[in-house]
Amino acid sequence: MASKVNVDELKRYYRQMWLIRRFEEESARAYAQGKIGGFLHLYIGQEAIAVGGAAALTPDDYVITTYRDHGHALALGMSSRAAMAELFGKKTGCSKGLGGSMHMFDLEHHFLGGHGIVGGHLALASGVAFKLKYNGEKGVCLGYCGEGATNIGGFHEALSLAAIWKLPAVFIVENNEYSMGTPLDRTLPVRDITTRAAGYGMYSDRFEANDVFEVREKLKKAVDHARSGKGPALIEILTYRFRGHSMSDPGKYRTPEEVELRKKKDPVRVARQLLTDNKIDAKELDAIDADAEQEVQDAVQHADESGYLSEEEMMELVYAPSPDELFADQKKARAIGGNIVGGP
Amino acid sequence: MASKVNVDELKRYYRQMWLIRRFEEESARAYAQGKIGGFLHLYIGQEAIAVGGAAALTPDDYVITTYRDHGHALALGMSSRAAMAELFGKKTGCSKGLGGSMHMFDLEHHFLGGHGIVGGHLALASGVAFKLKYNGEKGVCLGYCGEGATNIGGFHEALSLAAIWKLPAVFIVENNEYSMGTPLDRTLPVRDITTRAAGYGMYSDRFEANDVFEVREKLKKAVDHARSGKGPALIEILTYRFRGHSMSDPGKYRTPEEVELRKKKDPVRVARQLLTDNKIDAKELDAIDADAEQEVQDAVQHADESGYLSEEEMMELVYAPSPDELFADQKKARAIGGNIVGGP
Amino acid sequence: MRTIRYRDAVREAMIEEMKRDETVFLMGEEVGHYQGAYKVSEGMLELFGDKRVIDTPIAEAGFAGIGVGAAMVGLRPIIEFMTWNFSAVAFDQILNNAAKMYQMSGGQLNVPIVFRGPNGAARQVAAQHSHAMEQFYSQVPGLWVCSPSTPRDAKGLLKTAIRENNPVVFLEGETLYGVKGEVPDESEDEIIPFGKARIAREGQHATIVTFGRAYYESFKAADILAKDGVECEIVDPRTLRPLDHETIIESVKKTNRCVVAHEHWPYGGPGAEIVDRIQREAFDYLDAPVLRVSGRAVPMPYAHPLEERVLMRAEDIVTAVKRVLYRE
Amino acid sequence: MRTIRYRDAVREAMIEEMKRDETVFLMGEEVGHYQGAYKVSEGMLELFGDKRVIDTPIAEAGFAGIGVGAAMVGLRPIIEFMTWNFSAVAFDQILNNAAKMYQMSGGQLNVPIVFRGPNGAARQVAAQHSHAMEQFYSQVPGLWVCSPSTPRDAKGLLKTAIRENNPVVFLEGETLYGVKGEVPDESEDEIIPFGKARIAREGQHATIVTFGRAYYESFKAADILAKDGVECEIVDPRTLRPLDHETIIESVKKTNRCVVAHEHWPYGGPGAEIVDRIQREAFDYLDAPVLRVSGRAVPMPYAHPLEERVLMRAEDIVTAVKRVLYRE
Ligand SMILES: Cc1ncc(C[n+]2csc(CCOP(=O)(O)OP(=O)(O)O)c2C)c(N)n1
Ligand SMILES: Cc1ncc(C[n+]2csc(CCOP(=O)(O)OP(=O)(O)O)c2C)c(N)n1
Ligand SMILES: [Mg+2]
Ligand SMILES: [Mg+2]
Repeated sequence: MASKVNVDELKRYYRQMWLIRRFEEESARAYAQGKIGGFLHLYIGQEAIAVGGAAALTPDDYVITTYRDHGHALALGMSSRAAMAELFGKKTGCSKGLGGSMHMFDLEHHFLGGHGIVGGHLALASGVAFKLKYNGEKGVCLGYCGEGATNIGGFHEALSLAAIWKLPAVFIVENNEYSMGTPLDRTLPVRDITTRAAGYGMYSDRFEANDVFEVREKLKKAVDHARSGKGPALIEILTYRFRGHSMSDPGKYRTPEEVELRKKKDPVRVARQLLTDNKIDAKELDAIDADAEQEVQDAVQHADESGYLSEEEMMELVYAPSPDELFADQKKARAIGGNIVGGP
Repeated sequence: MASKVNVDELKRYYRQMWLIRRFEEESARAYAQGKIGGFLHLYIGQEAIAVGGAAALTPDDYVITTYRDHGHALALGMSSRAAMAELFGKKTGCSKGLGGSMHMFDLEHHFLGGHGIVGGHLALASGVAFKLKYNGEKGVCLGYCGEGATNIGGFHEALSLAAIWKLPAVFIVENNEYSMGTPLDRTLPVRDITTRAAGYGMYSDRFEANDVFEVREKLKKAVDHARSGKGPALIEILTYRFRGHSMSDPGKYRTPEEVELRKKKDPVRVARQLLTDNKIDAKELDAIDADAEQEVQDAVQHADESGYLSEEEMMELVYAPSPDELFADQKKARAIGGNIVGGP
Repeated sequence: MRTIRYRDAVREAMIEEMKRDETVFLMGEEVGHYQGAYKVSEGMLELFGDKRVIDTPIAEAGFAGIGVGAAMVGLRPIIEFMTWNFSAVAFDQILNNAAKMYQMSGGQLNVPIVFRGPNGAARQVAAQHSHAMEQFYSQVPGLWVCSPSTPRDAKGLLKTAIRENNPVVFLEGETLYGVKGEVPDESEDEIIPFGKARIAREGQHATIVTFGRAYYESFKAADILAKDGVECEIVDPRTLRPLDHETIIESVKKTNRCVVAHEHWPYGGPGAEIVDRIQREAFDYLDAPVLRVSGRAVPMPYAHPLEERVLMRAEDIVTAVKRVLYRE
Repeated sequence: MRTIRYRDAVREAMIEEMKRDETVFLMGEEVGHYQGAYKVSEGMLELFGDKRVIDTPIAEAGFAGIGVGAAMVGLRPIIEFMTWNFSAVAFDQILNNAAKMYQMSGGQLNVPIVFRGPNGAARQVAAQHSHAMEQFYSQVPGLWVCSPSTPRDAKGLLKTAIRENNPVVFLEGETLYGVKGEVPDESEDEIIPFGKARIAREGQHATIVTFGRAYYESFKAADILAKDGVECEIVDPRTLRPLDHETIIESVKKTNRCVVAHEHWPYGGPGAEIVDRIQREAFDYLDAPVLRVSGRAVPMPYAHPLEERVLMRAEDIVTAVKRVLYRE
C-alpha cells in the first residue's frame, strides 16, 4: 500500500465505490419489487477494480466489460440516472432501455458495454485497440472478464491477435473465484491465470483487489506498457463477489462463513478505514455517504418517473441511418421488422 | 539420436516413409491429370512425424488430424488402395469417395480423420480421450495440428478441457513454419509454442522431426504420461513441408534456396542414410523401394478401375440407420434430401 | 397418467435413459453441483455421480466437440447448452462435425449425440439471450431438430433423441419449463417417434401450425376465435426435421386455410418452409394465402413493454386467422 | 463499359473505396503477401501497405470481433473470410455483436463493417467447405445480405456495402470469380442500391427468381426453354436482405408462374422466404404452386459425379418450369 495517501483522491474513490455499492443495493431492491427484470449481476465486493481501473485511465482510453457492468459504467462517469433508468428499461436509460443491466453503454465516457456472451467482447477490446493504433491515437483499451471466461476461445483469440499486432489493450481478469456456481478449481487447470501470459509473450501482473490505490497503480503500469507500444498486458486481479452470480442465484455452493470471511476484506470498508486513519472524521464521511445516497435515490426516482421508448422509436433502432442513395427505399428496408402478421 | 539402431524397425519406418512419399508424389501426378480434384495438401517433408507417431502407439490408441492427412492414414495402417481410391473419389476409398483428400477415415486402424476446419478437430481428440477415460480404457488419443492452428479458439478450448479433466490426450503441433503463405513470425506472438503448456499445467516437449526414432521416443514419453493418468501433453515438432500448402499454391512466399536447404534434412533421406550406415546395402534398399513402388502403382490402378458410389448409396449415408420405432417412417425421414425440384 | 412439469419431464427422460444405458452421460455448465441453471438436472449428480453428470468450464465449442468426439467412438452424450443462445459459439461443431461426420467418413462414424437446452426468449434477457435457434439448425442435413411443446412430447421425444444414432438438436422452451401436463406413468417408457405431427386440437375452419411457446398462444387464440364460432385445428409438428408435412397438409386440405405461428424471426426458417410445402402440396385446396405470425425482426429489447410488442401473441394469431377467413 | 472478371470487380470496389476513405481497411487470412487465396486482393498490399491490408492468423472469431470493435469506434473494416464456410467459427461475432450493437447500445454505436468472401460450393472441396451460407444470415435483423451474381452487381453492391453504416454480409460466388461481365468505366463510381431486384431477362411465361451460381444455371435453363417457345423472366434480388419482393411479385403477376432457384439447402432460407412472400402477395395470380430448385439436402460429397448430382443444374430448372406450366 502506498505509504503516503492522497486524501482527496481517496475521498473521491471512496465516494465512487460507495455510490456503486448503494446503487446496486437499491437495484437489488427494485428487482425484488419487479421494477427491474431479466438478469441482474451485482458487482458488490469488486468495486475497487472498476474504480481503481477507471482512475488509471486518461480520456483517450476505453473500457469494455461483461454483463457485470454497473460498477464500470458508474466508475467511468455514467450518471446514476442513466444507469438506473436503463435497469428500469426506460428511454432515459443509457441504452434507451433496450439493453438493460447486461448492456449498458456510454460512448461519451468511452464505456463500450456491457456484453452478454462470455468471451466474445474481448475481441471487441482488441478491435478498439486496433483502431487506436490505426489512427495513431494515444489511447488504450481495457477489456475486463471473469476468471471463468479464460477457458473460452474468444479469450484466446483476442489475446493472440492483440499480442501479434502489439495492440494497446490491457486484458483484466476479475478473478472472483466463481463462475456462476463453479469454483475455480473446477474450471481452471492452473491456479495462476497469468501463467498464460508467457504463451502470448505478454506483460502480466497479479494482485489482490482490496486497496483501490494498489489497483490503480498496478493497472497504470500495465496501461503505460500498452500505451508505449510494447504490446498488450494480461492482469489477474483477485477479488470476490459478495452476492450471488445474479439475482436468481441463491449461492448455495459456498458457505455463509466463507462469504463473511471475505467481507472482512471489503474494499469499501478498507477505503473507509483508510480515510479514518487519515483523520477524516465521521461527520465528513457521513456527508460523503449522504451525498452518494442522495444521488442513488434521485436516480431511482428519475427512473421511476421516466417513460418507455415507443414501439416506433424501437423499430428505428435496428439499423443506423445511412445515406439515402444506398437504398432503393431506405425507409422500407429499415422497416423490415415492422409486421407481425405475414410480414417480411 | 539413439546410439544403437534397431535395423528391422528402421527398415520398417523407412519403408513407411518412402511409401508415403511416393504415394503423395503419385497423387500429385494424378491431380495434374485431373483424376483427383478439390484440395490436395501434401505431407512431403513431414513423414517422420506420422511414422514416428504411429510407432509410439498401441492398438488402444487413436489419432485425429487435419486435412493434411494422407501420411497419418498410411502410417496407421490404412491400405494404399483405400487411400488412393479415396483421392480418386471412388467407392472403394476409405470414406467411399465422399470425403476425399481432406477427410480420410479408418476406424479399424483407429484413424478418426481428416478434418477441414482448422482447430475444430482438436476438441474431437479430447472427446475421444474423454471416452477412453470414461470407459476406463488404457488408450490415448493423439490430436495433430499445424502451428497456424494454435491461435484459434478451438485449440485453446480443447487443451483447456483436456487439462482440467486430465484426459489422456496428446496434442501435437507439426510446426512446418508456414500457415498457408504466412510464415510463423506473422502468426505467432512467441517463437516457442510450448510456452503455452504452462498455462494449462501440461507436460510439454519440443524437438525436430528429422529422425524418426527421436520422434517415436519423445512422443512415447508424452503418450506414457497421458496414459498414466497424469493428464494431456502439448508437443511441438519442428518440421518443414517441401511442397506448397496445397496443389494450388505456387509457394512464392519462400525462396527455392530456403526449400533446398531444408530438403537437406529430409527425414526420408536421413533414414535411408542411417540404413546405409548400418550396413544395409543398396540392393536391399532398392528392394524396399521397389516394394513400396509396387504398392503405390497397384493403388493407382485399383483406384482407376474402381467405380463411384451410386446416387442412392450416397443418399443412404447422410443419416446412420436407427431402430425403426424411433421414427414415424424412417425411410421417409432419411430420404429428406432426395428431391431437387420442390423437395423437402 | 400423471401431471408433471415440462422441466421434470425432461429430467425424467434423461434419468430413465441414463439408467437404461451406461454410455449416456450429461455434460454442460452448472448441470451438476449447481443442479442446473434452470433446475432441469436437479438431483442428477447425486443419482449418477460426477462421472456421468459433468460440470464444464465455459467453453461451448470445446465441450460440444468433446461430445462429438466421444460419440464418434461409442458414447451417447447429452450436451446441455445453458441456453441455446450460447450454441452460437459452438456452431461450427454442430454444423461441421456433428452433422457431417457420418457422411464424411463414408458411414464409418455415426454421432449419437443430443444437444439440448432452453430455447427462445425468456423474459427481459435482451438481445443476446433471446434467440429462437430453430432458424439456424432445421436446415442442416445430418441433424434432427425437436421442438416439444408439452411435457409429454418433451419426455417422449427426448427419450427417442437419446436412442437415436444421429445428432439431435433438442430445443426446450425457456418459458415452458414450468408448464404442467399429463405424462405416462414412469413404468411406461413411452417414446415418441420423430416425424409425426400431432393434432393438438380439432377444428374445421382454419389450421394453425405451431410449436414451442407459440403453441400456447395458439390455444389462447383458438379459444378466442371459438367464441366467434371459428373452430381452429392446431397442428404441432413436434419435430422440425424431419417435418411431417403430410399431417399438416391433410389438415389444410380439410380447413382450406392456414396460419403458421412461431417465435422465430419472420425471414425463412421452419415457418417459411412449412408455408412453402403447404402451397406446393395443397395449392388447389387453399382458399387464402397462408399467413404467418412470428416474432418481430428486431434484436430483443430489454424493456418489458417493448419486449411484449416484439414477441408474438395470441391476438396476432387471431388477427391472422380472421384474415385467412376474410373476416376482418 | 468494360468487360472484367467478377474477382476484379470485387477488387476494384475495394480499391476505389479505400482510396476514397482512409478509414476503410481490408483484413483476413492471406489477403496481403499471398495476394488473396482466390487472388481477389491481388496487388492491394502493394497499393495500400500493411497498415490497411492486413494478414491475420487463423482466428476468424478474433478478427471478425476486432473488425466489429474497430467499427464501433469509427473505422470501416472489410473482413474477408477465406471462404464463408469459416464464418461458422465467427458466427457469434456476427449474430451477437455486429448485428446487435446498434440496438443494444440504444443507437450509440453503429457497426459499419463488411464481411465478405467466397460462398457456396467450389469444386470437390467436400462437406465442410461447400456451404451456401445465406441460409444462416439472411434471417438476422441488424444485418444486410448481398449475393451479387454478376461483376457489375458485385462492384456496385460492394461499394454500397462499404459506405453503409450497418454490418453487411457480402456473399461472393466461389465459382463466379472467373465470370466476365460488363462494368461501368472506372470514372463512373456506380453504386447499386440495396433492396432493388434486377430483371435480368424478360419473358412472359414463367418467372425464375435466382441469385449466385444458380443465376447462370437459370440462364441456361431459359435458353433451353426458349427453344420450346417458353419465355422465362429472370429476376435477381441482388440483396437477400432487404429483399425486394415487389419486383418479384410484379413479375409473377405478369407470368402467373414461378420457380425459385438457389444453391442453398432446400429447407427454409431465402428460397422458402421468397416463396412465402409470393404466395402471400400474389396468391390470386398464381396458376400453379411456386416450385423451388435447390441444392440437395446432403453434406457435399467429394466425388465429382456425386457432387454433380447434389448441385442444382439447369436441367432441374427446366423440369421445374415445365412443371409449373403443366407441360410435363
Ligand atoms: C458463451 C457463454 N456461455 C455461457 C454463458 C452463461 N454465463 C453467464 S455468466 C457465466 C459465468 C461467468 O463466470 P466468470 O467469467 O468467472 O465471471 P463472473 O460472472 O464471475 O464475473 C456463465 C456461464 C454466457 N453468457 N456465454
Ligand atoms: C477455421 C478455418 N479457417 C481457415 C481455413 C483455411 N485454411 C486451411 S489450412 C490453413 C493454414 C493452416 O496452417 P497450419 O495450421 O500451420 O497447418 P499446415 O497447413 O501448415 O499443416 C488455412 C488458413 C480453415 N480450413 N479453417
Ligand atoms: Mg468469476
Ligand atoms: Mg503450418
